Amino acid sequence: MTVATRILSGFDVAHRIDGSLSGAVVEATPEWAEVHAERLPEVARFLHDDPELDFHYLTSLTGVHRLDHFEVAYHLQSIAKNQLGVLKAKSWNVEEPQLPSVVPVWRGALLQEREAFDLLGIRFQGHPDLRRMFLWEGFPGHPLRKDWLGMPGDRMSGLQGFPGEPGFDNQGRG
Amino acid sequence: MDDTGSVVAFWALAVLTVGSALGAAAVRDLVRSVVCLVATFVGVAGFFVLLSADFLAVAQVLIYAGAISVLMVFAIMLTPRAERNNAETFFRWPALAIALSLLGTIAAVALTTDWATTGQGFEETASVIGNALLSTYVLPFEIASVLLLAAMVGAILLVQED
Amino acid sequence: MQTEPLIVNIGPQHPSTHGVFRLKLSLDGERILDADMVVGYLHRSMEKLAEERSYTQNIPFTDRTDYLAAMTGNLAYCLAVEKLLGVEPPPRAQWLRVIMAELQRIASHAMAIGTFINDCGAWQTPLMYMFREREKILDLFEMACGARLTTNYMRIGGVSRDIPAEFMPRATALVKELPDRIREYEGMGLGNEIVVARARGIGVLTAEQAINSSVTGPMLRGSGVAWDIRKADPYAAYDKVQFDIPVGTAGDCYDRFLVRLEELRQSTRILEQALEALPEGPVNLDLPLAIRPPVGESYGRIESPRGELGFYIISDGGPSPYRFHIRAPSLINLTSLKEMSVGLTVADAIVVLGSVDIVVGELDR
Amino acid sequence: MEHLLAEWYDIRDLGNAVGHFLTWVDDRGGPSWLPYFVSGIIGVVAILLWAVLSQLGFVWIERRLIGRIQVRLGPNRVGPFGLLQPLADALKVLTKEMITPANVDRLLFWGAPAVVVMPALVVFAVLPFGEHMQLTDLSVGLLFVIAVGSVNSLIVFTAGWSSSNKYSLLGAMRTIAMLISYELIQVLALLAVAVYTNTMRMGGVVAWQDHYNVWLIFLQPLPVFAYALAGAVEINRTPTDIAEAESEIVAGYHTEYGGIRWGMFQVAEYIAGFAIAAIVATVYLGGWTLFGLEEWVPGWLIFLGKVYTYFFLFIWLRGTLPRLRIDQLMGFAWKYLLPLMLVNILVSGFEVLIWQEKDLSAGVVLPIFAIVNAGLTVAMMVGWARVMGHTGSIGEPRRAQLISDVGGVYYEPLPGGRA
Repeated sequence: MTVATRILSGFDVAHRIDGSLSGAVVEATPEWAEVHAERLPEVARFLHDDPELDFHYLTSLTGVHRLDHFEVAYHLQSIAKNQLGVLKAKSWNVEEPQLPSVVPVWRGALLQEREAFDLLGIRFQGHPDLRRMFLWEGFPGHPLRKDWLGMPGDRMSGLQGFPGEPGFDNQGRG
Repeated sequence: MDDTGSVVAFWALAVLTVGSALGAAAVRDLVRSVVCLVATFVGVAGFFVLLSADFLAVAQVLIYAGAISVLMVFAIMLTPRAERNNAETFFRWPALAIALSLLGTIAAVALTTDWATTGQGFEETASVIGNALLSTYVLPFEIASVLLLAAMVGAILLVQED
Repeated sequence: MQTEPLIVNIGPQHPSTHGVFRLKLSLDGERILDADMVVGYLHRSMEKLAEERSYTQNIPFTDRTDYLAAMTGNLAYCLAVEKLLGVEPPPRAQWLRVIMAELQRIASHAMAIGTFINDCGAWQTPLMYMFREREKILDLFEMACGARLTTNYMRIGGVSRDIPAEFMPRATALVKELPDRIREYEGMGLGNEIVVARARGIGVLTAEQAINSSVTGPMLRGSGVAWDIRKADPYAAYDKVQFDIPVGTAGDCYDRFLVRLEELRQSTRILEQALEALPEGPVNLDLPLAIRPPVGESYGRIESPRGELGFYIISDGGPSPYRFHIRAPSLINLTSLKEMSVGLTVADAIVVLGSVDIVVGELDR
Repeated sequence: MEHLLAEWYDIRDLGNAVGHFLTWVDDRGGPSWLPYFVSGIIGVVAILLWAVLSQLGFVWIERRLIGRIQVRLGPNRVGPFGLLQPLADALKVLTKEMITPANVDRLLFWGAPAVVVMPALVVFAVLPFGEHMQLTDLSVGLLFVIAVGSVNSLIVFTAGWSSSNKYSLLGAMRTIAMLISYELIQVLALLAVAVYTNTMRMGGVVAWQDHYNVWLIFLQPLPVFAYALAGAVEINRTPTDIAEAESEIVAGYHTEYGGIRWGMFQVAEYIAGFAIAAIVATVYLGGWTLFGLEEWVPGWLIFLGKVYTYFFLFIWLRGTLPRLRIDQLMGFAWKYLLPLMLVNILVSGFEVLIWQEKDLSAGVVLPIFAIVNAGLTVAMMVGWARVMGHTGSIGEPRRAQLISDVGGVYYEPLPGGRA
């Protein structure tokens, strides 16, 4: 009786995007489809308006610091068709990562992009009100970056192992 | 006005009324000025009580201390930048001149009028005033109400947008 | 006439902000020209802290995000990690999760309804009635896990311990008396002309705006969108219970309030079935505390009392999450705060804020 | 026997006792003003004492009662049944620090709480607590109580304005706005009473009700309602505590006050509440009379019974109802109550005119008027509400729709597009 949300594979989403906007997709995996950052606005608009994908609802927007690049994951939901897809976009500028804002398409990104800007320093171009949210203006750096307050020996945050394991030295991962 | 109580009350009220009236004119803060004005009104109401005009006294408090001062308070609140310390303005001397001439007029009238006293004590004045307003003075009374109506319509027209 | 807007800060310390939250209103008299919010007073950088701790150690954090619904916070996180590990908890654990989540929903909604009527200006009375039932639910939680507020009950692969023997009779008795209580609440709210007058037509969010602004939970349903993760993407044992989605039509504060009231009833319905269906068996997979999930990412989401609570977890194969992101419904529901409150009066803004039902712990994390 | 009866009369009517005392003072000789002076002092002290004691009592009653309404216990730790709680509260308030914020207008900030109790107390001067138990039977008593009430609101405004706080300022603005609206309603309500009783003396109003053996509440149902509402607005209690709406503007005009200054506002609010209750009891509920029972029961006890019963209503409302929005309350005054009150005055005048012109007997005419007025009140209230667009109850229990499938959209805008 009950139907679970259909998780669209990245290939399906990528295929659909490619059909209309050729060249926008960078990579597709079973889990997500990655698009070119500069083509993000038109892809977003397409995904929003496409009758088959019907992604009217932006569930979640997450920024991730991947050391050599920043990526933003968009979890997109279709309410009428009950399907979920994941879109990703990357910025390779490590110092000043920039991505186009999707607020014009999904207003729900308003606070989530502000959050990503605040904690990761991703600048969303076209965001109407990009300010810090949780931290105050003038806070040094963006704390969710792995290299925030660079620890000695270029160590980064995160556990290296569990206590009792060989090689456990209670230091950050490098 | 002969017994000690009345005399004491008269002077106390006189000090309150004149003092707060001066305050209302001299104080720079607008809200304080209004508060002084309210005190003046209350003092005047006290005079009415001394004159056995209890209806007038209560009406004075109700209308002047209650309504008129509220109107002024509204005016202050609606005025942008109603600052606490108002600078002196150009109107200082003209205002003084007008006030003095008004004082002169009132004083002249008060001195030249032959005040008739009934000689009776305390009595209910409300019904007397009511009867007078709706018989002898019905025309001025109605004219006053028409005037108020006109003012009301005018106010509505003035604040109406577009 | 030229006037200057009056800027009024509602909060950070204010009776109606339900925590440390600041609403900055520009007023023309009593009318709102602009509304802005300032958050972060309760920011504890949970997402950063979680990157420093093992997967199991992160469970207590999820109590402290939405401290009025700790059980659902636990559940969402455990769900995300289980997806990452590819494990499925035993059936008894699944049903216990449903029971706890629904009890938590009733407790949380009771608070929301009580504070909402409080924000409409009632003098604490509805809140006190709501506390009566909430207290009993918290007692049940204490029985199950020893804590009332920060339960820390769910575990990756099940729940921390089985419920004691006294739990079932107490829970059954509570579920039996709940319909009467809910009728009482409805009498307090639905039949109250002042609540209707204060909340009807206030803070309207159309279905389209609601979807586009990513609002969730009772707000989305209040705007007439039949969307509930429990039904759309069933987790735990929700695919085995019967319930309906209450949906408003007008998208105003009153409809959100109606939806919450009706959800109390639906939760009772689910509880009846779940208490009936609770199977015997183990309550935990007994996974080791030290987990190293495979490289990958997962998005686990549930319907918390405030809406879609999601945990997006990226694993790099190490002992702690590489990225731990909370999709906080309290925060995202505020996206449309400005649209909802501009043009209304100060008193209405409080009602709108009350109808959003924020929890600052989750808002700021 | 004779002696005992005299003593009973003294207890029954404390005014007589005072009268005897004054005669005794007069008999000793001394200046002519001395008895007046002594009676004034006795009256003032008695009223003050009564007000303070009643307040202490009612603080306890209110807290226990609200506790009862809110399914909790209420104060029960200080003294038996928490009876000493008001004293503890008073002590706490007295010993707290009085904070004066930096930017306030000090003179007005300090002055407002100092005088705020005065208007509420002065009202009692014209109210008869029993036969001969009235400080002064002012010939314009009905107007006097309204005039004094308006002064009260001005003091509240001064407090709010001088605090230099935006919440206080909003509270002050609201106070003033509501003062204007509801003072008018009060005047119109009491005006209808004056039309009926042909006097504005409080004593005269009570005597009229006693003489015709009818309470004015039966003849004037609409003004009673209007006056009760206006009174509730004036004393800032829920559902009309808009000027100090806790959930919106923290505490309104007294946000910045602490310690005994805040205490003065609370005292003033309470005493003003008693004043409103006393006015309603006097004007509409027959004052110290109770259909002849005042021969056997002390009149002041009857009066206090009525006052306290009415005050209980305030507590009940406070424990039950949410707050209205200011524009709703103002709209109710101007669009709804005002026209009805004007019609009511016309009707009252017409009735009195018929009664006097035709020289009808009161026993026949008053029951008819009572029925006519009650019917008219209901008809007018319902009819005017319909004209204003409220057809039936707006609170008919609507429920959320129950949907069993996800994904659908059931949004429909509200009819009339209220937003």
